[in-house]
Amino acid sequence: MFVITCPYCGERDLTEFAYGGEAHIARPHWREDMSDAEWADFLFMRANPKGVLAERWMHAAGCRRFFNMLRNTATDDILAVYRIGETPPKVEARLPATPSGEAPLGSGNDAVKVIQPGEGG
Amino acid sequence: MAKQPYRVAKRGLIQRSRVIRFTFDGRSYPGHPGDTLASALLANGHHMLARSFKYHRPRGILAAGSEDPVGLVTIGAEATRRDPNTRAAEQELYEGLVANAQNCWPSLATDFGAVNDAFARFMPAGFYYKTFKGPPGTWTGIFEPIIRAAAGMGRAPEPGDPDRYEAVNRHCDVLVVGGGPAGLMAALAAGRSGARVIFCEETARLGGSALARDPEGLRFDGTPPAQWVADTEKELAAMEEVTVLPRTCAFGYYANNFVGLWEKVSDHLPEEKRLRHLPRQRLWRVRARQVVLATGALERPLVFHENDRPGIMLSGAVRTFLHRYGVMAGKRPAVFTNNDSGWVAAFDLARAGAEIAAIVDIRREMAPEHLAEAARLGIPIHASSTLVGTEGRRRIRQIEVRPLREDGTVGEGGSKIACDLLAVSGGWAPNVALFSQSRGKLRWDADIAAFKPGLSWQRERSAGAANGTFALPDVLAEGARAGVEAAAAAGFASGDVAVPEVEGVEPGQGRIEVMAELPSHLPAHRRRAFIDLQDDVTAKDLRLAVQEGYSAVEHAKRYTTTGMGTDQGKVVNLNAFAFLAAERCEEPVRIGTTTFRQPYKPVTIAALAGQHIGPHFAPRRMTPMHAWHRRHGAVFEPVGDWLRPRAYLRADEQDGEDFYAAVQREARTARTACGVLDASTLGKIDVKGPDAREFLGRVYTNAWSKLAPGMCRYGLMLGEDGMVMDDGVTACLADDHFHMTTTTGGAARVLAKLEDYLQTEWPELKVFLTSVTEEWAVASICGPKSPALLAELLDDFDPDPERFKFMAWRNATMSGIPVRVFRISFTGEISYEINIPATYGRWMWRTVLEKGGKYGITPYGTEAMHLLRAEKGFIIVGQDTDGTVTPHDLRMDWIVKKNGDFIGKRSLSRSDTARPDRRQLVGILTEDPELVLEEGAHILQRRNEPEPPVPMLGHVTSSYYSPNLGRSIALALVESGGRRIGERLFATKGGLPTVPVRVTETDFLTLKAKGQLPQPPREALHG
Amino acid sequence: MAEERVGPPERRLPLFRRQAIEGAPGTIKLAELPFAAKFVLRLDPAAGEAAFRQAAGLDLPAAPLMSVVNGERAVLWLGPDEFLVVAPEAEAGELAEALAAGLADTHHQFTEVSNYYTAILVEGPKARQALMKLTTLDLHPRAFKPGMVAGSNFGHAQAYLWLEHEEEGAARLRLYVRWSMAEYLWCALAEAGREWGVPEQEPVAGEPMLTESVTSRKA
Amino acid sequence: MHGYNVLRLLREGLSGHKGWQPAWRKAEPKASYDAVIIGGGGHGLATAYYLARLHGLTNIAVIEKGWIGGGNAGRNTTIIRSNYLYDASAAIYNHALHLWKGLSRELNYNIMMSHRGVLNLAHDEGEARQLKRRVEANRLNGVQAEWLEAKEVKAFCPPISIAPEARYPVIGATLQRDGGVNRHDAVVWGFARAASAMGVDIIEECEVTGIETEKGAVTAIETTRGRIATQKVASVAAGHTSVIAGLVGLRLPIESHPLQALVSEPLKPVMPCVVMSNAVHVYMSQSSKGELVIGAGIDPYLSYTQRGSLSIIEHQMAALIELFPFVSRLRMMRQWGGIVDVCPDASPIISKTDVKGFYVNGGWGTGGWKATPASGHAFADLVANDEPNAIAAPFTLERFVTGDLVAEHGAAAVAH
Ligand SMILES: Cc1cc2nc3c(=O)[nH]c(=O)nc-3n(C[C@H](O)[C@H](O)[C@H](O)COP(=O)(O)OP(=O)(O)OC[C@H]3O[C@@H](n4cnc5c(N)ncnc54)[C@H](O)[C@@H]3O)c2cc1C
Ligand SMILES: NC(=O)c1ccc[n+]([C@@H]2O[C@H](COP(=O)([O-])OP(=O)(O)OC[C@H]3O[C@@H](n4cnc5c(N)ncnc54)[C@H](O)[C@@H]3O)[C@@H](O)[C@H]2O)c1
Ligand SMILES: Cc1cc2nc3c(=O)[nH]c(=O)nc-3n(C[C@H](O)[C@H](O)[C@H](O)COP(=O)(O)O)c2cc1C
Ligand SMILES: [Zn+2]
Repeated sequence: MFVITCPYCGERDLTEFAYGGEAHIARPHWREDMSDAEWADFLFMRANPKGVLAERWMHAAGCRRFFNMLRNTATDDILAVYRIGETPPKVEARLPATPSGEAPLGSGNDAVKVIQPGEGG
Repeated sequence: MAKQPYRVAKRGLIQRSRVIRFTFDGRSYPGHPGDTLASALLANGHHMLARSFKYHRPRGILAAGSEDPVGLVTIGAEATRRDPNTRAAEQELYEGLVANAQNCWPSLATDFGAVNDAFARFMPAGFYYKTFKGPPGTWTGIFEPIIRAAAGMGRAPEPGDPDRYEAVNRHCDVLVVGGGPAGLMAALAAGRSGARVIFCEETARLGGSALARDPEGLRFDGTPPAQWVADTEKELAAMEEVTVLPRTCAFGYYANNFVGLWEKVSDHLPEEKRLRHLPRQRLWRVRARQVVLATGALERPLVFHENDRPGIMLSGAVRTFLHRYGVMAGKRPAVFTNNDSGWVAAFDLARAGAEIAAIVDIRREMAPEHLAEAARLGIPIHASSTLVGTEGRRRIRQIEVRPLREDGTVGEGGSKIACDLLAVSGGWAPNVALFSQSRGKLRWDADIAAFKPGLSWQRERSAGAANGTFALPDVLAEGARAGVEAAAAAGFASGDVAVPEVEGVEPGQGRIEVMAELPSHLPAHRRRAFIDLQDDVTAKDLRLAVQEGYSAVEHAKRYTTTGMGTDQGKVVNLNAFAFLAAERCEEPVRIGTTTFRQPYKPVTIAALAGQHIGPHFAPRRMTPMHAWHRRHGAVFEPVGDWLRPRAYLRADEQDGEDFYAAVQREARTARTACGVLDASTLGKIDVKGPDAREFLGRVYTNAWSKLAPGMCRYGLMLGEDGMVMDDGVTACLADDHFHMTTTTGGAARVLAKLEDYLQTEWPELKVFLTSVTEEWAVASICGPKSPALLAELLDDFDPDPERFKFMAWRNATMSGIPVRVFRISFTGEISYEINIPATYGRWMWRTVLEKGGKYGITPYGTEAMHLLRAEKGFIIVGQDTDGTVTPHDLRMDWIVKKNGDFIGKRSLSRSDTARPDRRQLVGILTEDPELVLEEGAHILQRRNEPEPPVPMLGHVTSSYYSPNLGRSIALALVESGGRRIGERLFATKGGLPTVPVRVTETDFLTLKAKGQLPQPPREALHG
Repeated sequence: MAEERVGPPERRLPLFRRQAIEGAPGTIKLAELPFAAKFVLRLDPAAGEAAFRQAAGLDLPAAPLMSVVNGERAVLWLGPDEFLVVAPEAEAGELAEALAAGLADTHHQFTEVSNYYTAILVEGPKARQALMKLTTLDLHPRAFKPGMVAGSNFGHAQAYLWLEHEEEGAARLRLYVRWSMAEYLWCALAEAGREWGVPEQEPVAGEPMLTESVTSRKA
Repeated sequence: MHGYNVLRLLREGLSGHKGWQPAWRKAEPKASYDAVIIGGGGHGLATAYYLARLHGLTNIAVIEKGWIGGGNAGRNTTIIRSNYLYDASAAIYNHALHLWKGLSRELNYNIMMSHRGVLNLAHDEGEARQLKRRVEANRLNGVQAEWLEAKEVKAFCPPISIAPEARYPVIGATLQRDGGVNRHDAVVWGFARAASAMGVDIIEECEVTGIETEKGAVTAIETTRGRIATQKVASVAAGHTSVIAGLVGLRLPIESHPLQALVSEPLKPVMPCVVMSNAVHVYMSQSSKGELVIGAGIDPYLSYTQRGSLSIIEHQMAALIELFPFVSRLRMMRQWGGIVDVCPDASPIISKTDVKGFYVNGGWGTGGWKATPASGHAFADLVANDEPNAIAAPFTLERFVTGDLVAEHGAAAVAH
C-alpha cells in the first residue's frame, strides 16, 4: 500500500494509480529492416530488476497524468518521482543485507528478519 | 442464583452491582459487565472449555487476552450469527451471551475424538506423510474424508450474516498502538504537540498491564492506576486532534506506514442493544506519518511434561484476572517459574487471600527480598526444582515437583503437591509482531532471552515492554519520549512532558533462566511436553522434526504445524525457537524466527470487505434509459461495470415470452420493420487538436488524412503485439476535431492507452482527449422503416439514405434539442444513431418508441444486436477475437494501410504472425439448417475423432439461429480459413457425434442476396 | 410498446428519483445539484491563460488542486492542463462561443460535459467524515482546505471532490461524478451517512439476469 | 532411503520414533558438479529428481538460497488442474496431472493428492463462451472437462451462492473432476528425499550470486558458499528468474509481481471442492487441516518483497462474500505473498538460451504449481539432452521473436 507522490497532485494512495510498467523503453522508429528480434526486445524483454526500477505510473483517479518513479523492488521503497521526459535523478537505494535482499534464515523478506552477531545496524 | 465462587471481593474493574447471565454449553452462569467470557467462566470455577486440535485434550485458558492459544469457543445463538473459534479471553461478556464448546463430540466432557490421544504415539508430527499412500484415488476416496472430518475446529455459520461492517480511512501524524503505560504516555506527549494522533487499544479499556497490578501497591503521581488511566484518558479525549479507539486492534502493518486497525464496535453488546446505525465492526485504514508501537510484552509458558491441563495459566494472566476482573483463578494456586514474575504473582494471590501451594523455581539463586516476602507470607519454596508431571482432567489438581541437579537433570525425591491452579512464567518477550510486520529487523537480547526491535525499516519506533523496557518508570519515560519524537518527526513540537512519579515499582522479572524443555525422569518418548497448545505440538514432535532434517525454523514450523493455529504462536513460538536452538546446539539468533505476518490476530472477513458488499459490491453503471428497460421486461447482462438490456421479454403474450423467442422476434423486427437499441454505453472520446488526424493514423490501422468533416470511418485498434484490441467508428467533426467511439467494455482501456501514447510516446503531437461517453444518450435505430421514423422524430430532417449517405453524420434537432445523427450501422440495415445530451435520454427513448409505434418498432437488446451483426458478418472484439487475432486473421486486410507506422504494425510481419495458415475468420453453415452450433464448438477435418489429442482446425466464435435467413449461422476462426471457403468440415457438439458444416464467407446477408445461401428458409416454424 | 404519451422535451438528472436526504440535525445532507453548464477545458495554461481570462471572465487556478470562483462561474483544477469550468445553464452557449473565439489561436479543447457529470452536494459538519469512509484522500481540515479540488476514488467511483466553502466546521462539498456512476455513489454516500441517521438508500439492483448460459440454446 | 509405511510407523511408534533418518542429506557444496540447478522449489527439485532417475545424472546439486520450498512452492494455493486451452498447455499440464496421480507412491511420500474437483465459474455469457470453448478443446485433448449449469454447480458445491440477483450471478461452470489440491510442502520434501537418496546434493542457505562464462558457455557459478564449477546451469528460480538470467546478461520476457493468499481459521469441512472465478476474482478450497485457503489477486506492479497491498485483499474478501455468503463472519488468520514471474502470454518458458549450458525454466506466473512434476520432467530432458522434447518445444524463448505465443490468459486469468 504505497503512498505515491503524484508530481502534480502530491501524496496519494496507491489505489488511485494505474501501473504503467518499466519506464524509458523507447518505441523503436519504424524501419522496414527492423529484425523480429529487435522488435521482440522492445515488446517483451524487460529488465525486471531486483533493486532500483524506473517505472511508469498514471494518476488514474486524479489528474490522469503519466509520470515516472524510481522504486527499489526489493524493499518497495519509493526513491524518486519525476515527470515524463525528465532524466531519472541519481538515487541511492537502501540495500538489504543479503545479496538477494532476503533473509538468510526464515522466509524471504526485504529486510532480513534478525540481526546476526557481528552485523552492523 | 448461583454464586461466583472464585470472584474476590472489591477487586477488579467490573460492574459488580449488575449481574448478567450467559450460557456456556447450555448451562447458565452469572457474570458482570466488564467481564470477559473467560473471566466469568473462571469466576464460576470453570476452567475447561475446549478441546485441542489433534488429540482432543482438555483445554482451559492460558492467557488473559488475544494471545491465548487454547480457550476457543463458538459464540452466538443464531446459526447466521455463529462465531466459531472465538477466544473466551477476548470476548466481552454481555447479557444473554451464548457460548458453546467446539471440536468435541458428543460433548466437551466426553469427546470421542479423544481416542486420538491414546494413539498419539503413532501420530507424531507428519505421520500422514509416511502413510495413506495407497493407489491413486485412495487418498481422495478414503483417507482424506476421515482426516478432514477429524480436523478443523469450529463449525462455520450459516450464510446470511445479518450484521453490517464498514471501512474508514484516516490520515494521522502519529499512530500509537497499545494503551498500556507506554502507549498512554506516547499518546499524551504526541497529543500535546497538536499533532493528529490516533491511539488504539485492543481491549475494552486503556491501561494495559497497569490494570493487572495490585491497585493498592501502585501510584502514579500519587494516584491509583485506574484513576491515573482515567485522568489521562480524559485529557486525551479533550484534545481535538486525538482519536482514542478502544476495542481496536492494529492487525496489520503494511508498506509506507499503512496500518490496518480493526474495531469491534458492538460485539460487546447484547443483540438488542446493538445500535442499528453503527456497524458491528469497523476497519480503520490508517495512513500514519509516524507510528509508535507500544504493544507490551507477552509471557511465555514453560515446556514440561503434562503442561497442558486446564488450570495451568500464565502468571501474568492470573494477575490480570485477579486485578482487572476480580477473579481468583484458583484458591490454592501453585507457581512454576524461571524468573521473578511468578513470585510477584504468588504474592498478589496470597495478599488477595489465596493459599499458595508452592513456588517452584528452576533457578538456584533468588532475589533475597522475594525470599523474605515468601517467608513472611508463609509460601513454601522449591528452588532449583522443576515440575515433572501434573494431574487433573478438567482442572489441574496436583503437581509433582522434583529437584533439579546442577547438570540440568532431575534428581530423586520430590513431592506431589495439591493445587487448583498452576501459574507458570517462562519470562516476558516483547510483542514484536507489528514491528516485524513493518519489516523491522529483530535483535536478540540475551538478558531477557527474547527478540526485541532492532533496526527499523519504516517510520516507526517501539516503546515500553514492546521495546524490551520492562521497569515501569522507564516504560513511562520511554513512552513519553517516543511520543515527543514521533510528533517532532511529523513536524510538531510538544515541549517537555512530565513523566509521572511511580510509587510501588515492581522489581521486574529479574534474571531469567531458559531451559527449552524442562528435564524429566521419564524416558523421552513418554513425555508429553506441549509447545503449541492449540495444534498439539510437543517437544517430541519438534525433536523428531530436527532428527528428520526439518530443522530450519520454517521447516520445523511446517512439519509440526507449530505456531500455525489461530493464535499464530504468540506466546508459544519463542519456546519452539528456543527448543530448536537447543536441539541444534546453536544460538537462538541463528535459528531466527518464523515470519510475523498480518493479521496480528484473526480479523473478520466481512470487516475487511467493509461496506463494499451486496448491492455496494460492484457499481451498476446505468444509462438514462435504464429504468425504462427494467419496466419493459429487459433481461440484463453485465458488460464491464455496465448493465445492458440483453433482450426484452414481452409479458403480454401467453405465459410471457422466453428469452430465445424474444431475441428472434427482436432481430426479425429490426430487419423487417424497425428496431431501437440503447447504445449509450459505447465509449466516446472527443479528440481535438491540429495533429488529431496524424494521431488517429497512428492509433488505428487505416489512414485518416482524407476523412472529410461530416463523414465517419470505422477503425481497428491493435496492441503493439499486432492483435486486435478494440474497434469503433470515428466521426470527423471538423478538420482538427473528431468524435471517436469505442466498445463498451474497452472504453477506459482505450482512453488510457491513447493518453499513454500522447503523454509519453508522442508528446510532440498537439492533441487533447476528453471522454464524453456519458454526455450523450444514444438510440441506434435501424430497419427499413427507420428513415420514416427519423423524419418524424427530427425537426426538418431529411433522412433519405440517398442523400444522407451511409457513414455520414449531421447536426440536427429533435423538438428543438440539438442532436448528432450518425448514419452508421452495426446491423447491415439502414441505420441511424441519434446522440442527444444524456439528460434528454429518457425523453428521447420514450419518444422514439412512441413515435415508432406505428412502424412496429421494437426495442432490442444486445443479444439481437449480436445476432444482427453476425448476419452481416461484422465482428465483435472480444467474442470473435481473443487477443490472438490480427486484422489479417479477420481477413480484414483492407483496413491495414501499407504505408506508415501504426501501433502494432511491426508485429504483423513477425514470422509466425505473418504465417498464411493462421486461423482466420470465416462463416460456417451447418448442413442441417436447423442445427445451431455451440459457441466454442471446435472445427475438425474429419468426421470421426481419433483418440485424443485430436487435431483441431479452429473454433466457433459466434453462433445463432438467424430469423432473417431462416437458418443457423456461425462465425469461426479456422486454420487457413480463407483458403477453405466451400470446404466441408466437421464441428464438435459436446460429447455427441460431430456435425458436417460448410465454410463460407462471413457476410451471410450478401450470400443470401446473391442466392448463395445453400439452404431454404424455414417459414413454417418461424412465421 | 409505448403505453404513455410523451410530452415535450424533459430533462432528467441521473438522480432525479432521489430526494435530498439528511441525517440528524447538524450532521450531514446529501442532494443532487440542479442543472448547470459544465465544460472540460484542456489547455496549457502557459499558452492560453490570458486568453481564457479574457473570454471567460475568470482566472485559471494559480496552483494545482485549487479553484477560482467568480459569481456563479467557477474553474476547478483537474490536472496540469485540464480544468472543469462550471457556469449557469443560461450562460453555456455564450461562454462556449466566447472561448471558441478567444482561444481560436491556441491549441485547446473545450468540451461540454454538462450531461456527463452530475454534482452531488455533501454538506454539514459530518461531511468530511462520511466521505472518508469512501476515499483515501486526506480530508482533515488541515489538509483539505476550502477551495480545494481533488480527483480520487470514492468507493468504486472516480469523482472530483470540491470543497466550496466551510463555515464553523460545516463543510459544503461537491462531488462531480459521471452519470452512470451517480446512483452507485449516491447510495454509497447514504450508507456512509447512516451513522448519523441518513436514511438507507436502496441501490438499484436485482435486475433480472439469465442464470443459465444461452450460447448452447439459440434455436 | 528408509521406506515409509504404516507398519514402520507403528514400529517406530512403539520405540519412540528414534529410527527415522533425515529426509534429505544436508549436503555441503562440492567443487564441481555435472549440472547445477538453481532453486530448491518444487520445479527445481523435480528437475533434479528426474535428472537422476531418468537420465542417470546424479553428480548434480540443487542450490537454494534459503530453505527448500521457501519460495512459491511454500506459498501457493496448490490448485491442480489441466484444463488449459491450447494443445501445448494441455500436453504439459495433463502430463503433470498424470504424474501427480502416482507421485505419492513413486516418491514413497504422501503428497495428499486430493482429486476433489475444480470448478471454473462463468458469470456472464462471454465467460461461458470462453469456458465452453475450453471444455471442447480439453475433451479433444484428452483433458477431463465438463460443463455444469448453475443448478448443477450448486449441487456440486452447496455453499456457493447462485442467487440470480447477484451482481455477477453464476451462470455455469466447467468442472474438472480429477483436478484438486495437494500438500505443497510434502511435494517439496518428497522430491528432495527421493533425489537426495539417489545422490543429488541439496544445498540450502546458499545463494547463487554469479555465473561465470567463457566464450559464451557456462563454466561455473559463484555462491555465498563458494565457487562451483559446472558446465550446465539450470535456472528454476521462479520469482527470481530475471535476476538469475541477469547474471549472464540476459533479459527475459518476464516480470515479477506480488501474489497474495490467505487462510481462514480452521473449520469443520464446508468446502467440498475447489472453486475459481475470474470475474469476481476468487478462488478457494479447504485444506485437510480445515482452513479455507483463499487466493487473492496479483498486484499490478513489480516487486520482490513477498507482500502485496491490503486493498487487493479487501476487494477479494468482498468478492468472496458475494460468492460464498457463509464466509462473512469467519476470520482471516494469516495472509502472505509470493513473487510470481509472469510471461506476456501467461505461459512458461522452458528453454535453452544464447549462453551455452544455461537453461531457463520459469515464467510460470500464478499457476505453475500444478505443472511441477511435468515441468521437472521436461526440463530434466532438456538439460540432459540439450534439446527440448516435444512437451517443452512450444515453450522455448524463440516464440517471443516469432510471435508464436501460447496465449493462456483465459485459462490463467485468475491467479492460481
Ligand atoms: C500466492 C500464490 C498462489 C499460487 N497458487 C497456485 C495454484 O493454486 N496452483 C498453481 O498451479 N500455481 C500456483 N501458484 C504458482 C506456483 O506457486 C509457482 O508457479 C510455482 O511454485 C513455481 O515453481 P517453484 O515451485 O519451483 O518455485 P519456487 O518455490 O519459488 O522456487 C524457486 C526457488 O529459487 C530460489 N532462488 C531464487 N534465487 C536464487 C538464487 N540466486 N540462488 C539460489 N536459489 C535461488 C528461491 O529461494 C526459491 O526457493 C501460486 C503462487 C503464489 C505466490
Ligand atoms: N515483570 C516484568 O518483568 C515485566 C515484563 C514486561 C512488562 N512489564 C510491565 O508491563 C508494562 C509495560 O507497559 P507497556 O505500555 O509497554 O505495555 P502493556 O502491556 O501495559 O500495554 C500494551 C497494550 O497494548 C495492547 N496491544 C497489544 N497489541 C496490540 C495491537 N496489535 N493493537 C492494539 N493494541 C494492542 C494490549 O492490549 C495492551 O493493553 C509496565 O508496567 C512494565 O513494568 C513487566
Ligand atoms: C496451502 C497453504 C495452507 C496454509 N495453512 C496455514 C495454516 O493453517 N496456518 C498458518 O499459520 N499458515 C498457513 N499457511 C501459510 C504459511 O504459514 C506461510 O505464511 C506461507 O507458507 C508463506 O510463508 P511466510 O509467511 O513465512 O513468508 C498456509 C500456506 C499454504 C500455501
Ligand atoms: Zn495527479
